[in-house]
Amino acid sequence: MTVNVRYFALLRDQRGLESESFESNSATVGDLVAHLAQTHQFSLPPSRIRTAVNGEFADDDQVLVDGDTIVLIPPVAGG
Amino acid sequence: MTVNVRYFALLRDQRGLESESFESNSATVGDLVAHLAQTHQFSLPPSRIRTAVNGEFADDDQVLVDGDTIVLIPPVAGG
Amino acid sequence: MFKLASEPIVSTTLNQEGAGGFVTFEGKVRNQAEGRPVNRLEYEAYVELAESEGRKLVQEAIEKFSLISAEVIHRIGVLELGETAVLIQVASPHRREAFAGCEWIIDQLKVRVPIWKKEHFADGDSVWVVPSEENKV
Amino acid sequence: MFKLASEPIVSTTLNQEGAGGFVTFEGKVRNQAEGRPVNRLEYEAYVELAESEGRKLVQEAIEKFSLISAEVIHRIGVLELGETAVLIQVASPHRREAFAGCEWIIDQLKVRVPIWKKEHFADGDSVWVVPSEENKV
Repeated sequence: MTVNVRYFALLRDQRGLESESFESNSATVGDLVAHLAQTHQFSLPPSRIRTAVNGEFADDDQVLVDGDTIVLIPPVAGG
Repeated sequence: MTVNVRYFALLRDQRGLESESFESNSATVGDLVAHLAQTHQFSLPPSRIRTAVNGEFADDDQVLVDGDTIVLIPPVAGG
Repeated sequence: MFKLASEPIVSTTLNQEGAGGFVTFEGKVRNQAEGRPVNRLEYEAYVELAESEGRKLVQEAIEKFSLISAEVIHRIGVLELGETAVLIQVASPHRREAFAGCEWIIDQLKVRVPIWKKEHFADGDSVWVVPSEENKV
Repeated sequence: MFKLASEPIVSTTLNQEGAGGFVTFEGKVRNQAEGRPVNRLEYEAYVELAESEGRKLVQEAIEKFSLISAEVIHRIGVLELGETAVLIQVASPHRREAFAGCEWIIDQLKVRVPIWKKEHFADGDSVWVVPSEENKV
């Protein structure tokens, strides 16, 4: 299936791009994050990366569906 | 001895004047307040009336001196 | 800074070097008191002692909460609905101290500073507010 | 109201019918972070989710603290020293709820709303701030 991934802040810098689409065989959001963290050597452990799928916060065990847009959210620091 | 007394807010209304000077034989500030509260039928018990003598907060047992200016302070309600 | 003002209070923005957290409290005249319609308020102060006690408590707040600055302006005289009766502005390096310091100042002001409030009700009655006895320093 | 703004924030005074206590928090850009001189900050947001999560938390605050109103504006983009990064204005009938509600909003904003901060240090280095792991919801 095809997934679209968006990166913000620290993770965008470490990935070197803002978004990408690719074929994935990750079953869940958590699997995808673990895969990306390892592939791109993120400085953050997957446990510290939250996600949104199609515009809503998601849990790690959410099952991925073809065409999903997954946003990787590093620890927030507003205010 | 002569004392000068100033009244504020509720106590000024109940006394009917802002300040007065008179001869007093009250030994302490507390005695004077008790005397005034009774004489003028204040709606507040003396225990709820604070005082300042010559511009500083005073305790009930402060000894009065000829020429003192005593300010009667009803419960404050700023803010 | 502690000031009594007989003209309307205009709030300004503090900008203190090194300060990150700014907390402002404004107390305004409400249209009712315990459910009874109010037309206006009247504040009276024992000016000399209100100013010295006010300055003292501001200084205490600065030390107690490590504030960079704290400023208080309290209106006296007659205030219409919606007017600001008291403005407290506090700056500190971090937000916790700014919130705690600002709230401490208004709490202390209400029990320590010789200022009195008269409520003028819509029905023509007017009453000096006497806080219940628990509200002590 | 929750708004992201890429232009400087101008604080206005709320005046809500029936409100007596108004508490404002302003977070401004400090000239240092943990002792290290800072030249400017940069804020980035995942705009869609920051706005929906921000509106949600403002609504939660209004209900939790019985506020009459609560408004939040957060800057994004590059901010110079002394500029306001976040402005929170809360109105309630009484002051306790206004203080508690305002502080709750900034606490929640810092852990829930997808906004990130990059510190640009005086020595030319720049770093995305990653709060320590205890700072959770």
